[in-house]
Amino acid sequence: MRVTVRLFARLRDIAGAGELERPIAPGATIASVWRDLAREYPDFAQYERSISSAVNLDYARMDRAIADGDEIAFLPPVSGG
Amino acid sequence: MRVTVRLFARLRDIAGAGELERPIAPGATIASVWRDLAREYPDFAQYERSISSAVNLDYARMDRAIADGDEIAFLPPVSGG
Amino acid sequence: MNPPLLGIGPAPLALAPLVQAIAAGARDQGAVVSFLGLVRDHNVGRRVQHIVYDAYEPLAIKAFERIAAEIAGRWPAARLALHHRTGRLEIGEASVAIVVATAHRAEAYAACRYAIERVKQIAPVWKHEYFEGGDVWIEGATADPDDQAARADAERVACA
Amino acid sequence: MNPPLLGIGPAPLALAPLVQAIAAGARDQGAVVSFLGLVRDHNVGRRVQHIVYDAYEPLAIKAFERIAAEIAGRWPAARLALHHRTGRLEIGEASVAIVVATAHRAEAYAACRYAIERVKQIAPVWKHEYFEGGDVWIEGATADPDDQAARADAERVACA
Repeated sequence: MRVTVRLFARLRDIAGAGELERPIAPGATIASVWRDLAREYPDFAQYERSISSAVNLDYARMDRAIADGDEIAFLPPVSGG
Repeated sequence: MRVTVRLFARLRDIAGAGELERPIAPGATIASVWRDLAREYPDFAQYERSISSAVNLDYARMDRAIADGDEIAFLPPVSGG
Repeated sequence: MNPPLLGIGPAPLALAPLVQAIAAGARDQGAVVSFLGLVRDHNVGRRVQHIVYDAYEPLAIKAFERIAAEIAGRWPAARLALHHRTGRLEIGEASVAIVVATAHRAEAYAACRYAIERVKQIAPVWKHEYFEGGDVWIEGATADPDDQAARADAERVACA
Repeated sequence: MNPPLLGIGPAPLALAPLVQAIAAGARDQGAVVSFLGLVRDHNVGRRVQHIVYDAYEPLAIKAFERIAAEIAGRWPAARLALHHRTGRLEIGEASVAIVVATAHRAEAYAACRYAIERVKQIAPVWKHEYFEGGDVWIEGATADPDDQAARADAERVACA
Protein backbone atom coordinates (compact mmCIF):
# COMPACT_ATOMS: atom_id res chain seq x y z
CA MET A 1 0.00 0.00 0.00
CA ARG A 2 1.24 3.45 -0.89
CA VAL A 3 0.18 7.00 -0.24
CA THR A 4 1.07 10.31 -1.82
CA VAL A 5 2.47 12.85 0.61
CA ARG A 6 2.13 16.56 -0.22
CA LEU A 7 4.47 19.00 1.51
CA PHE A 8 4.25 22.77 1.50
CA ALA A 9 6.31 25.86 2.32
CA ARG A 10 9.22 25.08 4.60
CA LEU A 11 8.40 21.38 4.85
CA ARG A 12 8.83 21.17 1.10
CA ASP A 13 12.16 23.00 1.34
CA ILE A 14 13.37 20.62 4.06
CA ALA A 15 12.37 17.53 2.12
CA GLY A 16 13.52 18.97 -1.18
CA ALA A 17 10.27 17.83 -2.80
CA GLY A 18 6.61 18.82 -2.71
CA GLU A 19 5.31 15.35 -3.45
CA LEU A 20 6.55 11.99 -2.21
CA GLU A 21 5.28 8.45 -2.55
CA ARG A 22 5.60 6.37 0.61
CA PRO A 23 4.62 2.81 1.54
CA ILE A 24 2.24 2.37 4.46
CA ALA A 25 1.55 -0.61 6.67
CA PRO A 26 -1.91 -1.83 7.64
CA GLY A 27 -3.32 0.35 10.44
CA ALA A 28 -1.35 3.39 9.30
CA THR A 29 -2.54 6.80 10.43
CA ILE A 30 -1.55 10.31 9.45
CA ALA A 31 0.58 10.33 12.59
CA SER A 32 2.47 7.20 11.60
CA VAL A 33 3.25 8.66 8.17
CA TRP A 34 4.47 11.83 9.89
CA ARG A 35 6.70 9.85 12.27
CA ASP A 36 8.30 8.02 9.36
CA LEU A 37 8.98 11.32 7.61
CA ALA A 38 10.38 12.88 10.78
CA ARG A 39 12.89 10.04 10.99
CA GLU A 40 13.82 10.66 7.39
CA TYR A 41 13.95 14.49 7.77
CA PRO A 42 14.99 15.38 11.35
CA ASP A 43 14.16 19.06 10.77
CA PHE A 44 10.49 18.09 10.60
CA ALA A 45 10.59 17.58 14.38
CA GLN A 46 10.18 21.28 15.12
CA TYR A 47 6.74 21.14 13.40
CA GLU A 48 5.51 18.26 15.58
CA ARG A 49 3.10 20.50 17.49
CA SER A 50 2.21 23.07 14.87
CA ILE A 51 1.44 21.17 11.64
CA SER A 52 -2.01 20.59 10.29
CA SER A 53 -2.83 17.67 8.07
CA ALA A 54 -5.31 16.81 5.38
CA VAL A 55 -6.38 13.59 3.68
CA ASN A 56 -7.83 13.68 0.19
CA LEU A 57 -8.48 17.43 0.37
CA ASP A 58 -10.12 17.48 3.79
CA TYR A 59 -8.48 18.71 6.93
CA ALA A 60 -8.08 15.67 9.19
CA ARG A 61 -6.79 14.87 12.69
CA MET A 62 -3.47 13.07 13.09
CA ASP A 63 -5.11 9.89 14.41
CA ARG A 64 -7.11 9.49 11.22
CA ALA A 65 -6.61 6.07 9.58
CA ILE A 66 -5.43 6.16 6.00
CA ALA A 67 -5.78 3.82 3.07
CA ASP A 68 -3.98 2.81 -0.06
CA GLY A 69 -3.83 5.64 -2.59
CA ASP A 70 -4.73 8.44 -0.16
CA GLU A 71 -3.21 11.88 -0.60
CA ILE A 72 -1.84 13.04 2.76
CA ALA A 73 -0.82 16.70 3.14
CA PHE A 74 1.27 18.24 5.90
CA LEU A 75 0.75 21.96 6.36
CA PRO A 76 3.03 24.20 8.41
CA PRO A 77 1.29 27.13 10.13
CA VAL A 78 -0.44 29.13 7.41
CA SER A 79 0.25 32.74 6.48
CA GLY A 80 -2.13 33.70 3.70
CA GLY A 81 -3.94 36.97 3.32
CA MET B 1 -27.83 95.05 0.67
CA ARG B 2 -28.75 91.72 -0.83
CA VAL B 3 -27.92 88.10 -0.27
CA THR B 4 -28.29 84.98 -2.35
CA VAL B 5 -30.29 82.22 -0.70
CA ARG B 6 -29.70 78.62 -1.77
CA LEU B 7 -32.39 76.05 -1.03
CA PHE B 8 -32.13 72.29 -1.35
CA ALA B 9 -34.28 69.18 -1.46
CA ARG B 10 -37.75 69.78 -0.06
CA LEU B 11 -37.09 73.41 0.80
CA ARG B 12 -36.44 74.00 -2.88
CA ASP B 13 -39.65 72.22 -3.78
CA ILE B 14 -41.63 74.33 -1.32
CA ALA B 15 -40.16 77.60 -2.58
CA GLY B 16 -40.29 76.50 -6.20
CA ALA B 17 -36.72 77.74 -6.70
CA GLY B 18 -33.23 76.69 -5.66
CA GLU B 19 -31.82 80.17 -5.64
CA LEU B 20 -33.39 83.42 -4.46
CA GLU B 21 -32.12 86.97 -4.08
CA ARG B 22 -33.35 88.71 -0.94
CA PRO B 23 -32.72 92.14 0.58
CA ILE B 24 -31.28 92.26 4.07
CA ALA B 25 -31.26 95.00 6.68
CA PRO B 26 -28.22 96.04 8.72
CA GLY B 27 -27.69 93.60 11.57
CA ALA B 28 -29.20 90.71 9.62
CA THR B 29 -28.37 87.19 10.70
CA ILE B 30 -29.00 83.83 9.13
CA ALA B 31 -31.94 83.53 11.52
CA SER B 32 -33.51 86.77 10.33
CA VAL B 33 -33.25 85.67 6.70
CA TRP B 34 -34.87 82.35 7.68
CA ARG B 35 -37.71 84.12 9.51
CA ASP B 36 -38.42 86.26 6.47
CA LEU B 37 -38.53 83.17 4.26
CA ALA B 38 -40.77 81.33 6.74
CA ARG B 39 -43.28 84.18 6.48
CA GLU B 40 -43.13 83.92 2.72
CA TYR B 41 -43.30 80.09 2.70
CA PRO B 42 -45.32 78.87 5.69
CA ASP B 43 -44.32 75.24 5.01
CA PHE B 44 -40.78 76.15 6.01
CA ALA B 45 -41.96 76.29 9.63
CA GLN B 46 -41.73 72.52 10.07
CA TYR B 47 -37.97 72.77 9.44
CA GLU B 48 -37.43 75.39 12.15
CA ARG B 49 -35.62 72.97 14.45
CA SER B 50 -34.00 70.64 11.94
CA ILE B 51 -32.35 72.83 9.29
CA SER B 52 -28.67 73.48 9.05
CA SER B 53 -27.28 76.59 7.45
CA ALA B 54 -24.15 77.68 5.68
CA VAL B 55 -22.67 81.01 4.66
CA ASN B 56 -20.29 81.24 1.75
CA LEU B 57 -19.68 77.50 1.75
CA ASP B 58 -19.09 77.08 5.45
CA TYR B 59 -21.55 75.59 7.86
CA ALA B 60 -22.62 78.41 10.22
CA ARG B 61 -24.87 78.86 13.26
CA MET B 62 -28.20 80.66 12.88
CA ASP B 63 -27.01 83.66 14.92
CA ARG B 64 -24.19 84.34 12.48
CA ALA B 65 -24.23 87.92 11.13
CA ILE B 66 -24.34 88.21 7.36
CA ALA B 67 -23.18 90.82 4.91
CA ASP B 68 -24.02 92.16 1.50
CA GLY B 69 -23.39 89.61 -1.22
CA ASP B 70 -23.21 86.57 1.07
CA GLU B 71 -24.50 83.21 -0.12
CA ILE B 72 -26.76 81.74 2.57
CA ALA B 73 -27.81 78.10 2.26
CA PHE B 74 -30.58 76.31 4.13
CA LEU B 75 -30.18 72.57 4.38
CA PRO B 76 -32.91 70.16 5.44
CA PRO B 77 -31.73 67.06 7.28
CA VAL B 78 -29.28 65.30 4.99
CA SER B 79 -29.61 61.80 3.55
CA GLY B 80 -26.52 61.09 1.50
CA GLY B 81 -24.61 57.86 1.31
CA MET C 1 -4.23 60.33 -14.81
CA ASN C 2 -5.75 59.57 -11.45
CA PRO C 3 -9.11 61.06 -10.45
CA PRO C 4 -9.21 63.59 -7.59
CA LEU C 5 -9.42 61.89 -4.20
CA LEU C 6 -12.64 63.70 -3.28
CA GLY C 7 -15.46 64.21 -5.72
CA ILE C 8 -19.16 64.71 -6.29
CA GLY C 9 -21.08 64.80 -9.53
CA PRO C 10 -23.31 62.90 -11.94
CA ALA C 11 -20.75 60.53 -13.44
CA PRO C 12 -21.15 56.80 -12.64
CA LEU C 13 -18.83 55.64 -9.87
CA ALA C 14 -16.16 52.98 -10.21
CA LEU C 15 -13.89 51.61 -7.51
CA ALA C 16 -10.91 50.75 -9.66
CA PRO C 17 -9.76 54.31 -10.42
CA LEU C 18 -10.10 55.27 -6.76
CA VAL C 19 -8.15 52.23 -5.59
CA GLN C 20 -5.55 53.11 -8.21
CA ALA C 21 -5.48 56.72 -7.01
CA ILE C 22 -4.68 55.86 -3.42
CA ALA C 23 -2.87 52.55 -3.66
CA ALA C 24 -0.80 52.86 -6.83
CA GLY C 25 2.82 53.18 -5.88
CA ALA C 26 1.95 52.61 -2.22
CA ARG C 27 4.82 50.68 -0.65
CA ASP C 28 3.89 50.73 3.01
CA GLN C 29 0.15 50.13 2.78
CA GLY C 30 -0.97 46.57 3.29
CA ALA C 31 -4.74 46.98 3.47
CA VAL C 32 -7.31 48.64 1.24
CA VAL C 33 -10.95 48.63 2.37
CA SER C 34 -13.66 49.96 0.07
CA PHE C 35 -17.32 50.77 0.48
CA LEU C 36 -19.95 51.10 -2.23
CA GLY C 37 -23.48 52.21 -1.42
CA LEU C 38 -25.99 50.85 -3.92
CA VAL C 39 -29.56 51.90 -4.62
CA ARG C 40 -31.90 49.21 -3.28
CA ASP C 41 -35.26 48.30 -4.74
CA HIS C 42 -37.10 48.71 -1.47
CA ASN C 43 -37.03 50.98 1.55
CA VAL C 44 -39.23 50.80 4.67
CA GLY C 45 -41.82 48.78 2.79
CA ARG C 46 -41.87 50.97 -0.34
CA ARG C 47 -40.97 49.57 -3.75
CA VAL C 48 -38.32 51.97 -4.94
CA GLN C 49 -38.14 52.74 -8.67
CA HIS C 50 -35.19 55.08 -8.73
CA ILE C 51 -33.46 57.75 -6.64
CA VAL C 52 -32.48 61.30 -7.55
CA TYR C 53 -29.63 62.69 -5.46
CA ASP C 54 -29.48 66.42 -4.85
CA ALA C 55 -26.38 68.01 -3.36
CA TYR C 56 -24.85 71.34 -2.51
CA GLU C 57 -21.76 70.29 -4.38
CA PRO C 58 -19.11 72.82 -3.28
CA LEU C 59 -20.12 72.46 0.37
CA ALA C 60 -20.12 68.68 -0.06
CA ILE C 61 -16.52 68.82 -1.20
CA LYS C 62 -15.69 70.86 1.89
CA ALA C 63 -17.52 68.32 4.05
CA PHE C 64 -15.48 65.54 2.41
CA GLU C 65 -12.30 67.53 3.10
CA ARG C 66 -13.36 67.77 6.70
CA ILE C 67 -13.95 64.02 6.88
CA ALA C 68 -10.52 63.47 5.31
CA ALA C 69 -8.97 65.74 7.93
CA GLU C 70 -10.76 63.93 10.76
CA ILE C 71 -9.48 60.62 9.42
CA ALA C 72 -5.95 62.03 9.08
CA GLY C 73 -6.18 63.08 12.74
CA ARG C 74 -7.39 59.70 13.94
CA TRP C 75 -5.46 57.41 11.56
CA PRO C 76 -2.46 59.49 10.48
CA ALA C 77 -1.14 57.14 7.78
CA ALA C 78 -4.53 56.48 6.16
CA ARG C 79 -5.19 57.52 2.58
CA LEU C 80 -8.81 58.24 1.59
CA ALA C 81 -10.75 58.56 -1.65
CA LEU C 82 -14.43 59.54 -1.39
CA HIS C 83 -16.83 60.19 -4.25
CA HIS C 84 -20.59 60.74 -4.17
CA ARG C 85 -22.83 60.62 -7.17
CA THR C 86 -25.68 63.06 -7.94
CA GLY C 87 -28.68 62.98 -10.25
CA ARG C 88 -30.83 60.03 -11.18
CA LEU C 89 -29.65 56.57 -10.15
CA GLU C 90 -31.30 53.31 -11.07
CA ILE C 91 -31.61 50.29 -8.78
CA GLY C 92 -28.21 48.65 -8.24
CA GLU C 93 -26.19 51.74 -9.16
CA ALA C 94 -23.60 53.09 -6.72
CA SER C 95 -24.33 56.37 -4.96
CA VAL C 96 -21.13 56.59 -2.94
CA ALA C 97 -17.67 55.05 -3.21
CA ILE C 98 -15.09 55.18 -0.42
CA VAL C 99 -11.61 53.68 -0.48
CA VAL C 100 -9.18 53.73 2.44
CA ALA C 101 -5.62 52.41 2.45
CA THR C 102 -3.58 51.88 5.61
CA ALA C 103 -0.66 49.75 6.76
CA HIS C 104 -2.85 47.23 8.59
CA ARG C 105 -6.37 46.00 8.08
CA ALA C 106 -7.99 46.99 11.38
CA GLU C 107 -7.36 50.67 10.67
CA ALA C 108 -8.56 50.40 7.07
CA TYR C 109 -11.89 48.86 8.10
CA ALA C 110 -12.35 51.42 10.88
CA ALA C 111 -11.47 54.49 8.83
CA CYS C 112 -13.64 53.36 5.89
CA ARG C 113 -16.61 52.78 8.17
CA TYR C 114 -16.00 56.11 9.89
CA ALA C 115 -16.02 57.86 6.51
CA ILE C 116 -19.45 56.55 5.49
CA GLU C 117 -20.93 57.31 8.91
CA ARG C 118 -19.70 60.90 8.64
CA VAL C 119 -20.94 61.24 5.06
CA LYS C 120 -24.39 60.33 6.31
CA GLN C 121 -24.11 62.81 9.16
CA ILE C 122 -22.67 65.91 7.51
CA ALA C 123 -22.56 65.73 3.71
CA PRO C 124 -25.11 68.14 2.18
CA VAL C 125 -26.66 65.47 -0.03
CA TRP C 126 -30.31 64.47 -0.26
CA LYS C 127 -32.08 61.43 -1.56
CA HIS C 128 -35.32 61.95 -3.49
CA GLU C 129 -36.91 58.55 -3.54
CA TYR C 130 -39.36 57.67 -6.31
CA PHE C 131 -41.38 54.63 -5.33
CA GLU C 132 -44.45 52.81 -6.53
CA GLY C 133 -47.21 55.24 -5.68
CA GLY C 134 -45.31 58.44 -4.99
CA ASP C 135 -42.07 60.14 -4.12
CA VAL C 136 -40.48 61.46 -0.96
CA TRP C 137 -37.43 63.40 0.11
CA ILE C 138 -35.55 61.30 2.63
CA GLU C 139 -34.54 63.37 5.63
CA GLY C 140 -31.97 61.89 7.96
CA ALA C 141 -29.59 63.80 10.16
CA THR C 142 -29.48 67.52 10.88
CA ALA C 143 -26.04 68.30 9.48
CA ASP C 144 -23.74 69.76 12.13
CA PRO C 145 -20.04 69.09 11.66
CA ASP C 146 -19.31 70.45 15.13
CA ASP C 147 -21.69 68.05 16.86
CA GLN C 148 -19.18 66.09 18.91
CA ALA C 149 -21.76 63.55 20.00
CA ALA C 150 -22.44 62.62 16.37
CA ARG C 151 -18.73 62.40 15.67
CA ALA C 152 -18.25 60.22 18.72
CA ASP C 153 -21.08 57.97 17.49
CA ALA C 154 -19.33 57.56 14.14
CA GLU C 155 -16.07 56.74 15.85
CA ARG C 156 -17.73 54.29 18.20
CA VAL C 157 -19.39 52.42 15.33
CA ALA C 158 -16.16 52.42 13.33
CA CYS C 159 -13.78 51.38 16.08
CA ALA C 160 -15.92 49.02 18.12
CA MET D 1 -18.78 36.36 -18.16
CA ASN D 2 -18.34 36.76 -14.43
CA PRO D 3 -15.38 35.15 -12.67
CA PRO D 4 -16.06 32.35 -10.16
CA LEU D 5 -16.86 33.70 -6.71
CA LEU D 6 -14.02 31.76 -5.08
CA GLY D 7 -10.60 31.47 -6.65
CA ILE D 8 -6.89 30.95 -6.17
CA GLY D 9 -4.12 31.19 -8.72
CA PRO D 10 -1.33 33.25 -10.21
CA ALA D 11 -3.41 35.82 -12.12
CA PRO D 12 -3.29 39.43 -10.88
CA LEU D 13 -6.32 40.34 -8.79
CA ALA D 14 -8.83 43.07 -9.62
CA LEU D 15 -11.79 44.19 -7.56
CA ALA D 16 -14.03 45.31 -10.38
CA PRO D 17 -14.88 41.85 -11.80
CA LEU D 18 -15.57 40.54 -8.29
CA VAL D 19 -17.83 43.47 -7.46
CA GLN D 20 -19.55 42.89 -10.77
CA ALA D 21 -19.91 39.18 -10.00
CA ILE D 22 -21.70 39.70 -6.72
CA ALA D 23 -23.44 43.03 -7.15
CA ALA D 24 -24.52 43.06 -10.79
CA GLY D 25 -28.23 42.71 -10.95
CA ALA D 26 -28.48 42.95 -7.17
CA ARG D 27 -31.68 44.75 -6.31
CA ASP D 28 -31.84 44.33 -2.55
CA GLN D 29 -28.19 44.86 -1.65
CA GLY D 30 -27.32 48.33 -0.49
CA ALA D 31 -23.77 47.87 0.72
CA VAL D 32 -20.64 46.38 -0.82
CA VAL D 33 -17.49 46.23 1.29
CA SER D 34 -14.22 45.09 -0.24
CA PHE D 35 -10.81 44.19 1.11
CA LEU D 36 -7.51 44.08 -0.75
CA GLY D 37 -4.35 42.86 0.93
CA LEU D 38 -1.25 44.43 -0.62
CA VAL D 39 2.40 43.40 -0.35
CA ARG D 40 4.20 45.93 1.87
CA ASP D 41 7.83 46.93 1.53
CA HIS D 42 8.66 46.17 5.13
CA ASN D 43 7.76 43.61 7.77
CA VAL D 44 8.97 43.43 11.38
CA GLY D 45 11.96 45.60 10.54
CA ARG D 46 12.95 43.75 7.35
CA ARG D 47 13.04 45.48 3.97
CA VAL D 48 10.86 43.26 1.84
CA GLN D 49 11.77 42.87 -1.83
CA HIS D 50 9.00 40.58 -2.96
CA ILE D 51 6.80 37.73 -1.74
CA VAL D 52 6.18 34.31 -3.25
CA TYR D 53 2.88 32.74 -2.20
CA ASP D 54 2.63 28.98 -2.03
CA ALA D 55 -0.75 27.30 -1.66
CA TYR D 56 -2.42 23.92 -1.61
CA GLU D 57 -4.85 25.18 -4.17
CA PRO D 58 -7.67 22.62 -4.12
CA LEU D 59 -7.75 22.58 -0.32
CA ALA D 60 -7.68 26.40 -0.36
CA ILE D 61 -10.81 26.42 -2.49
CA LYS D 62 -12.45 24.08 0.02
CA ALA D 63 -11.37 26.39 2.85
CA PHE D 64 -12.90 29.33 0.97
CA GLU D 65 -16.10 27.33 0.51
CA ARG D 66 -16.11 26.70 4.24
CA ILE D 67 -15.66 30.42 4.94
CA ALA D 68 -18.50 31.18 2.52
CA ALA D 69 -20.71 28.67 4.34
CA GLU D 70 -19.84 30.17 7.72
CA ILE D 71 -20.74 33.62 6.40
CA ALA D 72 -23.99 32.31 4.93
CA GLY D 73 -24.82 30.90 8.36
CA ARG D 74 -24.06 34.11 10.21
CA TRP D 75 -25.25 36.68 7.59
CA PRO D 76 -27.78 34.74 5.49
CA ALA D 77 -28.29 37.36 2.78
CA ALA D 78 -24.60 38.15 2.29
CA ARG D 79 -22.92 37.45 -1.03
CA LEU D 80 -19.17 36.77 -1.01
CA ALA D 81 -16.36 36.75 -3.57
CA LEU D 82 -12.91 35.70 -2.37
CA HIS D 83 -9.78 35.28 -4.46
CA HIS D 84 -6.18 34.68 -3.35
CA ARG D 85 -3.18 35.06 -5.56
CA THR D 86 -0.20 32.67 -5.73
CA GLY D 87 3.33 32.94 -7.07
CA ARG D 88 5.62 35.93 -7.06
CA LEU D 89 4.14 39.30 -6.04
CA GLU D 90 5.93 42.62 -6.13
CA ILE D 91 5.51 45.40 -3.57
CA GLY D 92 2.07 47.01 -3.87
CA GLU D 93 0.45 44.06 -5.63
CA ALA D 94 -2.70 42.51 -4.18
CA SER D 95 -2.44 39.06 -2.62
CA VAL D 96 -6.09 38.69 -1.63
CA ALA D 97 -9.35 40.30 -2.72
CA ILE D 98 -12.62 39.92 -0.83
CA VAL D 99 -15.96 41.48 -1.73
CA VAL D 100 -19.13 41.18 0.34
CA ALA D 101 -22.55 42.55 -0.53
CA THR D 102 -25.43 42.79 1.95
CA ALA D 103 -28.57 44.83 2.40
CA HIS D 104 -27.04 47.13 5.03
CA ARG D 105 -23.53 48.35 5.68
CA ALA D 106 -22.92 47.03 9.20
CA GLU D 107 -23.27 43.45 7.98
CA ALA D 108 -21.09 44.06 4.92
CA TYR D 109 -18.22 45.44 7.00
CA ALA D 110 -18.54 42.62 9.52
CA ALA D 111 -18.76 39.78 7.01
CA CYS D 112 -15.86 41.16 4.95
CA ARG D 113 -13.67 41.45 8.04
CA TYR D 114 -14.70 37.98 9.16
CA ALA D 115 -13.67 36.57 5.79
CA ILE D 116 -10.12 37.93 5.91
CA GLU D 117 -9.67 36.80 9.52
CA ARG D 118 -10.72 33.29 8.56
CA VAL D 119 -8.49 33.28 5.48
CA LYS D 120 -5.56 34.02 7.75
CA GLN D 121 -6.61 31.27 10.14
CA ILE D 122 -7.47 28.37 7.87
CA ALA D 123 -6.50 28.92 4.21
CA PRO D 124 -3.58 26.62 3.26
CA VAL D 125 -1.50 29.48 1.87
CA TRP D 126 2.06 30.44 2.78
CA LYS D 127 4.08 33.58 2.34
CA HIS D 128 7.75 33.21 1.38
CA GLU D 129 9.22 36.61 2.12
CA TYR D 130 12.35 37.72 0.26
CA PHE D 131 13.95 40.61 2.10
CA GLU D 132 17.21 42.49 2.01
CA GLY D 133 19.65 39.96 3.37
CA GLY D 134 17.67 36.74 3.16
CA ASP D 135 14.34 35.01 2.90
CA VAL D 136 11.95 33.38 5.31
CA TRP D 137 8.75 31.38 5.29
CA ILE D 138 6.20 33.26 7.35
CA GLU D 139 4.42 30.90 9.73
CA GLY D 140 1.26 32.19 11.34
CA ALA D 141 -1.63 30.11 12.58
CA THR D 142 -1.88 26.34 12.86
CA ALA D 143 -4.76 25.75 10.48
CA ASP D 144 -7.70 24.06 12.17
CA PRO D 145 -11.11 24.82 10.71
CA ASP D 146 -12.78 23.12 13.67
CA ASP D 147 -11.04 25.30 16.26
CA GLN D 148 -14.08 27.07 17.68
CA ALA D 149 -11.97 29.48 19.72
CA ALA D 150 -10.28 30.75 16.55
CA ARG D 151 -13.62 31.09 14.85
CA ALA D 152 -15.00 32.98 17.82
CA ASP D 153 -11.97 35.30 17.67
CA ALA D 154 -12.69 36.08 14.03
CA GLU D 155 -16.32 36.74 14.80
CA ARG D 156 -15.44 38.93 17.76
CA VAL D 157 -13.04 41.05 15.69
CA ALA D 158 -15.55 41.32 12.85
CA CYS D 159 -18.64 42.11 14.90
CA ALA D 160 -17.19 44.22 17.69
